[in-house]
Amino acid sequence: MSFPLLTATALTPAVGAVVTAAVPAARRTAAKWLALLFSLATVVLAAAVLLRFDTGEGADRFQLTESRAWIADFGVRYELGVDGIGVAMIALTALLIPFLIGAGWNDADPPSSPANGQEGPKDDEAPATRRWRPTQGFFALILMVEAMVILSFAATDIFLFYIFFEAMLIPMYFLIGGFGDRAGEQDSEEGQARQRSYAAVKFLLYNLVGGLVMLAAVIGLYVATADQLPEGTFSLQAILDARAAGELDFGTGTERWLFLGFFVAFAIKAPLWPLHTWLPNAMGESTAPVAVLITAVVDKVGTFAMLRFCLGLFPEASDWATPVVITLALVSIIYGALLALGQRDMKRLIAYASISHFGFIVLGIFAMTSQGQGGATLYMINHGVATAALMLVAGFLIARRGSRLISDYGGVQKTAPVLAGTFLIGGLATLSLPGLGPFVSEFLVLVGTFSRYKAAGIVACAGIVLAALYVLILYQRTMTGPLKPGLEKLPDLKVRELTVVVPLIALLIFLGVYPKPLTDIVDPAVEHTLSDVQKTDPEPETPAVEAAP
Amino acid sequence: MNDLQAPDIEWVALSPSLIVFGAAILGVLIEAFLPRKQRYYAEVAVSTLALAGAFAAVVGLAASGHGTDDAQVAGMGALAVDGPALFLQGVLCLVGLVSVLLFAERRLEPALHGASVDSFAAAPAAVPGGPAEREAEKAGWTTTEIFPLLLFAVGGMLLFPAANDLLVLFIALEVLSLPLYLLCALARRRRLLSQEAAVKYFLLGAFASAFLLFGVALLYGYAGTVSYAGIADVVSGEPGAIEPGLAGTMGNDALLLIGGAMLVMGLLFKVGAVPFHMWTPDVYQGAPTPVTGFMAAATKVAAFGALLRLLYVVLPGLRWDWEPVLWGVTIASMVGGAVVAITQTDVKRLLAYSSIAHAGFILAGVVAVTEDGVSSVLFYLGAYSFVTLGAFAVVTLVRDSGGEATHLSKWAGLGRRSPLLASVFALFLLAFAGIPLTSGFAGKFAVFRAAADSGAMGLVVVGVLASAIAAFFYIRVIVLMFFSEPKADGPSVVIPSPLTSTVVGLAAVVTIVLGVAPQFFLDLAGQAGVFVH
Amino acid sequence: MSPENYLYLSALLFTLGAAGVLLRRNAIVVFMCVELMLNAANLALVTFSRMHGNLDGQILAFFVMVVAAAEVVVGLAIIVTVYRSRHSASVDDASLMKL
Amino acid sequence: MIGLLVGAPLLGAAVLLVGGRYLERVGHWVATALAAVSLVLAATLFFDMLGRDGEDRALHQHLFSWIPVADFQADVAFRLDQLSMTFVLLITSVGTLIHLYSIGYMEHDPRRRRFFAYLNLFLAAMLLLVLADNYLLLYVGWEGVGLASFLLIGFWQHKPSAATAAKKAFVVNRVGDVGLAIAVMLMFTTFGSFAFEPVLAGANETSEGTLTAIGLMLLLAACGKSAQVPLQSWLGDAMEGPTPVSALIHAATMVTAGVYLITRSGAIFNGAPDAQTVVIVVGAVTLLFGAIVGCAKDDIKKALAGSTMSQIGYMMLATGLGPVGYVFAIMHLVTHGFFKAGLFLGAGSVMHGMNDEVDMRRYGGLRKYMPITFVTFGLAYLAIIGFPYLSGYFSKDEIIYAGFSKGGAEGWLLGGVMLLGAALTAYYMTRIMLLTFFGEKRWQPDAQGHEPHPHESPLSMTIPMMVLAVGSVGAGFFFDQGETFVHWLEPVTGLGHGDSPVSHGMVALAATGVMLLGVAGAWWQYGRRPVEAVAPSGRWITRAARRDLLQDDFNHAVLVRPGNYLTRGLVYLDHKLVDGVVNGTAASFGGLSGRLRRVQNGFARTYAVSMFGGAAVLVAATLLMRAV
Repeated sequence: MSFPLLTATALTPAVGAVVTAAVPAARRTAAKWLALLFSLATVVLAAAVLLRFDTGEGADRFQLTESRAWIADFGVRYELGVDGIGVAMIALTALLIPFLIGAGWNDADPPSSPANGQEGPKDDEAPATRRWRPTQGFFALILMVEAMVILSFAATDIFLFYIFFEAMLIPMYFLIGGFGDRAGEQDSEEGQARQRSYAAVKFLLYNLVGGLVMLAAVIGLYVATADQLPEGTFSLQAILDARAAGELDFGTGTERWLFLGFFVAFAIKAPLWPLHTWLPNAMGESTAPVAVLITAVVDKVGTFAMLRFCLGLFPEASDWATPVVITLALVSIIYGALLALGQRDMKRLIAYASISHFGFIVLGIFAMTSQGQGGATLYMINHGVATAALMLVAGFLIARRGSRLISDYGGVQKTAPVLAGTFLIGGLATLSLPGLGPFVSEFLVLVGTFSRYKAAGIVACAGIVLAALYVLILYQRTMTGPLKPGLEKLPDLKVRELTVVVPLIALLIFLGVYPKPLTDIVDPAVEHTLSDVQKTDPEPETPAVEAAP
Repeated sequence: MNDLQAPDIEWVALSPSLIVFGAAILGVLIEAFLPRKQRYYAEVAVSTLALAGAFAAVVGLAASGHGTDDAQVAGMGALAVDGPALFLQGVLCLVGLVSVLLFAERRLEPALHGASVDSFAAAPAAVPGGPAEREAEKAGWTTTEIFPLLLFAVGGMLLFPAANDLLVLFIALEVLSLPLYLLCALARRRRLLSQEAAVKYFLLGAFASAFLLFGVALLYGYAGTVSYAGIADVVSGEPGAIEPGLAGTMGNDALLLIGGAMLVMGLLFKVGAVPFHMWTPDVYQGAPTPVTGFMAAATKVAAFGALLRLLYVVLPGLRWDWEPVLWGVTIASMVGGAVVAITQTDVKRLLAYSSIAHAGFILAGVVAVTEDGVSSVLFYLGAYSFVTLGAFAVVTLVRDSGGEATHLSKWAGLGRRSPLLASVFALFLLAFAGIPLTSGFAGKFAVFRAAADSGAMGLVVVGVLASAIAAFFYIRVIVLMFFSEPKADGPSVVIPSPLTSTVVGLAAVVTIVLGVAPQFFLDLAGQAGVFVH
Repeated sequence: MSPENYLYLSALLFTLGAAGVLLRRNAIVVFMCVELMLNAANLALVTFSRMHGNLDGQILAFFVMVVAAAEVVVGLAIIVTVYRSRHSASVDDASLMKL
Repeated sequence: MIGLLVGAPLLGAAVLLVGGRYLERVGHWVATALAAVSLVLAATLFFDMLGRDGEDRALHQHLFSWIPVADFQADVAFRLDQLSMTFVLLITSVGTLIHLYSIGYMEHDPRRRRFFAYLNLFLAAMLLLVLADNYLLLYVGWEGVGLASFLLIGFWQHKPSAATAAKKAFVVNRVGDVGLAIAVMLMFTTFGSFAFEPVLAGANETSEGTLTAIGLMLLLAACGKSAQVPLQSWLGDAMEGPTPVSALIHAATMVTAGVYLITRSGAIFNGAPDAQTVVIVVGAVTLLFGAIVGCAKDDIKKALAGSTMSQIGYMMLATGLGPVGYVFAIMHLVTHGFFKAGLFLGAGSVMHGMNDEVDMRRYGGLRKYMPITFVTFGLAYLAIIGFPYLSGYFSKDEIIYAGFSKGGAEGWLLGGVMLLGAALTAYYMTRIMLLTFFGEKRWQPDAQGHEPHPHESPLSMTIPMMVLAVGSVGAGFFFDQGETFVHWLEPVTGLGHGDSPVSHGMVALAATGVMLLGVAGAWWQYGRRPVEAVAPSGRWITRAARRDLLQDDFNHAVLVRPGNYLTRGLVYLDHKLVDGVVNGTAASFGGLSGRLRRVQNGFARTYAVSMFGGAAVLVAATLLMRAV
């Protein structure tokens, strides 16, 4: 068995988490650097995965596979493996984390520390809270989440996936509840703490309920396989093969129930209307990097899982559910955008925008065309980067002014032109301007949808216009116009912040101008998925005569 | 007039319980003859060695195949020595061992008159706050009787799941209950509550065992024998075929059904399943926390063992009669326990209600009358008992001037004051909630899968929803510990002696190990899944 | 006269005992009622033993008596302590812990 | 080579934006230089193209494969044929001139570097638009110019009006862009491709319905970009931007992209008469709409904006006529590019001299103060009103003639409309002329009490104006010589000959006649007697026209306000309903728990009761199970 690259990739941040958490309270900075170091190491490993992945003709669907016995009694094996989609997602995750760490560099310093002049437990009462090490905890948790996310992207054993899908909630939960951006609408510390923990609990319960429903489905799946196969299994590959060989057929009723069980969990995670309300709270209350972590990384597990498990395991049921799902996706697109228009709170606005974008992703997935699903996958990546750029800059802004209310800003571009510029670019990416990554994916999703469901495609287009509206209104209200009082001294982006934002922007442009490398990786996986659901792209009405170039 | 021949008894096969009982009696003698100063050490030593020895014996028996191939019925059919029995006895010995450490802890309470004291009353019989008590405290007395009591209880528990006829069942029940009643009354602080707990527990317990006994009587009336095997034969077979002489008086199904129901009810009481659960919160709250921990862990194990044997060996023929009823009880317990727990404000009561909910989860595994069902229940019991012990051990450490600070509001911000302890407790809570990578999840999955396998998907769904509700209040505690500002006059975490630390540490380790790499233990439970008939 | 009647009697006694437990306040009395239930069971055991013509029932009955005795010891001990500290043996007074 | 055409200005934009402070001094020169570079490139390519004969003049360049997903193959590839060549020349030349002009115009602006960066960005996007070899890449340029115009309109961000105008422009354009997007999707689903060649080649094999759909979608896009009714509302506000921007983007180049799109997609429209009819209607309506608005505005730039709309209306209408009109649409587009740019630059120069005063009623008699501006502006003016033998005369008359040649009632109707338009053009342009350069001086000290001192602008500004003036005078004549332009474009657009009931001469005569009428009318109103410095309230039509014929009020009432209500309503619902259900469930469990809790009342006997009851139920149930 070759070097377990995937395990290593996932293990590095996990180890990093432990190490970081172990750093003594006084050595805050050391902890930060350690965390950064480990996340960068992960990037290197992820790059290795990317390189080792073979996109050539006839390459295996799942590569870099690892398989070890784990809990034989449950029919669970430690099976890892990545197809193109998985590789892409892992790369995205690994890539984003260092930026998040960089962006959150001072977010988690204890209030008493000079880093941010908030009042809090003073040193004289330190004995009570001496061992409280928020900074270490913050970065350790982020790394922990990264590890679990990577594992769930790499897991080809359904149970294994479920474990991490579920387990990652816990560190996420502490990240949301434990570290706010101290800029809530409540001015009192307690009020914010209350709001935070409300958001955290909401996040956890929503996802836990989803997860538990999925647990029931997972058990059901095992029973179903146990009935028909020599022994029950959770191995995706095994199930796919069995179904291909005709040895396995859940039967319509069962399959639909199981599909629902899985889908609900993923729809909550994604989040899809009407299961979305946890996201605005969670993103609104948590610090910008955590908000990005939620929407750009963790939620992607949901859409990713739809693509890999819902479609892979339950093709007929997916087909059966498609009309409903597409409707929900459309509702999410429009609804999210409209609510984004109605927000007074920057981060909630971005959250609702994300809901709209997740609508696009789901739409693409269930359009069941190569363009749709390829686009959806690209969309996951691009949305990740774009939201990161926008949200992080917003975070810097909020940190400067100490308020999330749009109405507290105005004319920022006068005092902080660079900040405003980067903010604008992030915004333009969010409204998927051609030349930036998101455009490619959004257009692919639209084309993919349109070529099968014309009406749906056209409705989705409304999302494009609305996106322009909410982004530009946000930009206009915050960045342009006369300078609002309290912003006169607003400093422009610092070097640290620039080093975080600029690469993201560069990445956005690259993804917009030359996405080919990505599509090359993703396409084969998408084709596999399509063949799972026995779908082929619709043929053009009148194939044009290929004109000689 | 033939001379009665001595019963042949397989001493080896019975060694575990014999060791424990012997030690218990020894303990009593120690109380009688050793001077006060030395009793503590002597008792601790004896009980530890005894339980360790018993555990070794169990392991030995299991190793020599008594658990699997040559499972046997010992003591003239009185006791079964088979997989489930040995597995549970092993668990019980460990739980007892750990509890001894908790009982022996003497660094939590502030020293009285220079003497370090444990969390048990100096003179339980004396009036709280009365002169007699003050005398006793000044004299530095401590109630070292707790150790023999513990041993007796453990002994009874060892017999309980092994009991292979109704007589032993009843005796074991009483032997394990009576010491517990007493132990409940021995708290050093809040003695009124402690005594109240004892009274309630005692009266209700006696009440329950009366029902059980009457059930025994009826079953005997039905089958004309008290041995499980005999009854099973009558249930499954045609009475006349077995004992033509008694054909007239045997096989009256009414007796069987009513008797069986009462028997089951008696056991469900011990398990703490709705609607026989109401003693649990009060007793858990009033009893001295180490005792609560011991009870919560051990009693469940023993009682479920007995229940399993009864249902799987005696009444499988009646499956279609009792299954629906148990479904009802299961659902009621899962949902009821979880829902009521939401609004609890006292840690110990909270854990009590959670234990009720867990009783429900375990029952879900019980009603799946399959080998998988048995082994999943066994595994769950093993996992659950350690999480419980750990949780209560933590509760003993969070104290303020008035002793243990069990009111939840006082736990606010504990995560800031002592992150480590809070994290461990959070770990236990997450295990209770059944979050993956903890033992709780493995157990829950095993149980639910067994239930689903036997076609009880409905039960699984309800269970899943119930655990969602349950998750809510575990989370609430975590929120309280980590996300709310510590109170100025909040409790402090006392640094315990190695004893308690070991318990907590051990429990945490078990929780993680059973969560991450449960295979070995699952195998164990899997092999132990067969009852001897 | 047929042994069934003894069974009816024992059932009656059991019910009486149970009713007592539910209705009476005084802990001692409640406890006595429990004892009554146990003895009802004994009666049933003996009767059945007679009907079946084997001794198991009677042996069981003996054991039950012993157990009952032990229970008395423990029970009285507890009740008396409570009585000492509260100057009341009423079960309903012992209701500090609720909800 | 072609890539460089786009690349040069793009590089400029990148360098200027990234380079930051260090380029403050030289930034504008860099930008202008790069614009010039692409002009030179364009010229060389042009002459190279002339070297080859009609059919094989088109050049292709395939740079790299952009988005390859299964059948969906989008390439970054360029196509340089006569049509795009025309545009390239127009864009680069006017662009370069306006770069030059801006150096003077923006001299005192602290953010001049960024201004030039945006200008370069615009050039790049615009060139990409006209050079793209497939509709998706065209879409990129399409939105790119939208972005540039957004940035430039809102360049003076501190002015809320500017920021709002910028946003409005972008959003309205977005609506149009959706049309283009859908069109591309339709092409993909119909032809399995969206590159020009396969699509245009396949057009004649496809059902008319599909073509009509595609056509209408393309038209929607065109309306957005070219400010045609109903998506015209943004152009007027766009005048918030610096004047060079208005000249370059909102007069000469970007707004004409719509015309380019339709001409480029001629094959599709030829196959979809219905779509063409719609195009004609849109064009005709806009033509009048813009003219009327132009008559009423006192803001010189807004008046010119109205005129732009109206002129583009002409081009639209022409394209709607099919092969008969394409060539002349483009021709008018080019000539218009020159004289309208000239007019705007003139206006800019005037404002430059008048402390950025835009109200024409505050001008008057400026011919004495800024002669060069007067002359150049005047020439452009003559060109636009179609003074015989100036460029407007040729291009516009051809379109009117083509309109007549539609034949029948329609022909007469179109011709009439366009003649009316011509009259109005003459009217409002004369009005501008008179108000600005003739009559008495009417300016007063502004709020800060600065008396404006009108003065001629620096050379960097006047030179471009002169060049453009030359263009406006000569271009038409040059194009018309032996129908140079027609032959030049024919290979791409094709050429049709309708039979017109009226001859060229008659059209020319009529056009000149109505033109004179318009001039006379304007003189009658503004020339004879002094103009009051504050606008009289005027009749309802005037007031409506001042408010852009109530278009904004309409949009506000029909779209904006309901939209706001909708959003607010949804926000409320999301909180109360969707979220409420969840919280409600949680709360209800809490309540249930609270109620169940009371059962645990601390009385041992209650517990006993529950046990007893439980036992009873247990027994009963078991018996029942047996019974049933």
